[in-house]
Amino acid sequence: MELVLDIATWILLLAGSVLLVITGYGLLRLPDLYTRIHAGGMADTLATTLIFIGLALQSGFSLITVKLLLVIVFIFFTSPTSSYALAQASFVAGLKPKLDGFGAVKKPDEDA
Amino acid sequence: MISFGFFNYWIFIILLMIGLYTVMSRSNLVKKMIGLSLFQISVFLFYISMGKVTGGTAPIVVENTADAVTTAYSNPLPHVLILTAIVVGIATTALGLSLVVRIKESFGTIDEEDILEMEDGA
Amino acid sequence: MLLLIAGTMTVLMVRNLFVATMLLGIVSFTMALIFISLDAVDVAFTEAAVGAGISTVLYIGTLALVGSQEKERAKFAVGPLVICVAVGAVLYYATYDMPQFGHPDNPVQTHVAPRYIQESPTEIGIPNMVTSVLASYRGYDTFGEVTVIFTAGIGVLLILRQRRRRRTDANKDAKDTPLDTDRDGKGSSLSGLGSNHDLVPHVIAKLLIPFIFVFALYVQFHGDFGPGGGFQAGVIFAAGIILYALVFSLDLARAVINEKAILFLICAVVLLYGGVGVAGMLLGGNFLDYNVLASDPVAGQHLGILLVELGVGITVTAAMLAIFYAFVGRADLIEEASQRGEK
Amino acid sequence: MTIYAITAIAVLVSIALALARAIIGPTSYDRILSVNAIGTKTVLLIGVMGFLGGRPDFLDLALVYALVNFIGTLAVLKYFKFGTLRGTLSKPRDNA
Repeated sequence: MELVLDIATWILLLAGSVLLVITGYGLLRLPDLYTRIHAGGMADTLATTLIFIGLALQSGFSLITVKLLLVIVFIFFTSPTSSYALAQASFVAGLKPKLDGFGAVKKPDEDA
Repeated sequence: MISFGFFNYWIFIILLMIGLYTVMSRSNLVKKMIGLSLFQISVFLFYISMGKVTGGTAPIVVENTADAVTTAYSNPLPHVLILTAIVVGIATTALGLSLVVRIKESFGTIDEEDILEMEDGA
Repeated sequence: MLLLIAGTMTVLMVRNLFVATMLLGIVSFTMALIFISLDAVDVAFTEAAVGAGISTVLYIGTLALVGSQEKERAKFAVGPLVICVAVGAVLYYATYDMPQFGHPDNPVQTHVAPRYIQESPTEIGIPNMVTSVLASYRGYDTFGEVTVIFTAGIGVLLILRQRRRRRTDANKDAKDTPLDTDRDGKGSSLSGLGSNHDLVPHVIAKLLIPFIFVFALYVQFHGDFGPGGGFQAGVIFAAGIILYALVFSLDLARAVINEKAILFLICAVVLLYGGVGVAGMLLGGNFLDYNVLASDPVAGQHLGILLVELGVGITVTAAMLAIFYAFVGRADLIEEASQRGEK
Repeated sequence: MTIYAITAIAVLVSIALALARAIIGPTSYDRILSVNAIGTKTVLLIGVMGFLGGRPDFLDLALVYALVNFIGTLAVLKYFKFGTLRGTLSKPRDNA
């Protein structure tokens, strides 16, 4: 049983780590904001969930598990929300998605 | 994890220098406040690094050990000092920022040198 | 660590104050991580809540009032740089006299710390030494800190609640009865910007805010056993209300807890803290001596720490909220003043 | 044990990359995004480091970070959208 849990933790944590590094790479390399939001918002949430579930498997069943689950739920709610708000705000501010060529990027500091 | 030699102190010095330089060289008052925050952070780091004991753990008694001697704890005193210092720091920062807001309203700018010029001209 | 330096360097470099604020947030996050790795969980807790949360909000509140572009100035300040490098060099030289990092026999570790570490579990009876030192051994100190926060809160209110000179005093209580017409005057100029379907943050915030409050209470009363305590709980509580004010509106938040109540709370709770001390005196002990509060010294310490932490928590909440309200409400004041000037 | 260290290193690398994005980010929104991402990763790192140090009872911290991150992002976005922190997050209501 221990072994099974350990292996599960290993798999989950490794998957999470790989996802995280991909996230970082994506943040750096993707061409414009809206694609970067995919890296920063969605992959992050999945990676967090994976890693915390992996940790929860290790912690036995205690207050720690409950806290881990709380963190997961919290991240699960807030991270997409802030991604959404970010995308919406930048779209409203006139930052156009980069479709093919290089679109006109409006400096957001000048409005408001 | 990061516990070798004087590394922490060096980081503290570099941070402190950056903070000091920001405060002294930038004429924008908000930037000065940011520099002040950096300076504060560096001092926090210094205190906390002093309280660290290698191999120690956080100063919260581990429940299942009967006597506290067997486990090494980090020094709780700097933690207490810094804990209050952080909150006091934000309070003073808020006070400074509110003064900045007032200055902006009275002078129309938050740039120190402009304000000095205005005062000389007046 | 190196991340931290990179972050700070950029804070120095960027011209846009807004970006500097964001980077300050990053620095704060990194810093708190370092605190955790240095075993200072309580400090990291506070730094997380204060440095990364409240201070970002405050800076942004200020920038909203003063504008975010730093003036271009190409000149390179030599004098300050020389001074900084000199100070740095002296400090660097001094590090060679510093005791070895993390060694248990350092001078810091040998004065009062062993007593705190060894005696506090039996004398105070709570596992979190930081809390016991904070609230009991160094009770005077903390009392002083609370007073500082109190003073800062009052000071911010005094500075920012002042109205412009050209305003008459006819509308003295304008803050308590917000003028909806003025508000819409501003709103209409912006209505092209916002879109109407910002449902998601509303729903999520509604879902989360009760949990934030429960969590704040948990931090408050669990502070004896784990990381946490009055300062942190106060900040979290304030953060909850700030979230409410951000997502819904300041007026609604004012309806939940208005400024008069905040002022009342700040004052009342400093008095509560002092009162605990005086109660100790009346019962025959010293000022802030909790041993006499109950028949058993340990129980007395428990009671005293509980009350004091509660005092700290509410003071911090109230002061933070007062500061936040003052900053955000300032825009209204200015606007009202200018509109009055136009009339 | 090893796996925790591996994860921690991965998180650190990721934070470093996000920080790079925050520094070079052409628009301010990029910077907000990376601050948000760094916040999320900090939460992760706290969890992992708690297990790495053998005292995983500090997860309260992680919760606070998640919360603070959320509030900070919302505040910043609101500032960008309306230039001020007052009013509601959505479009200013008509006085209906």
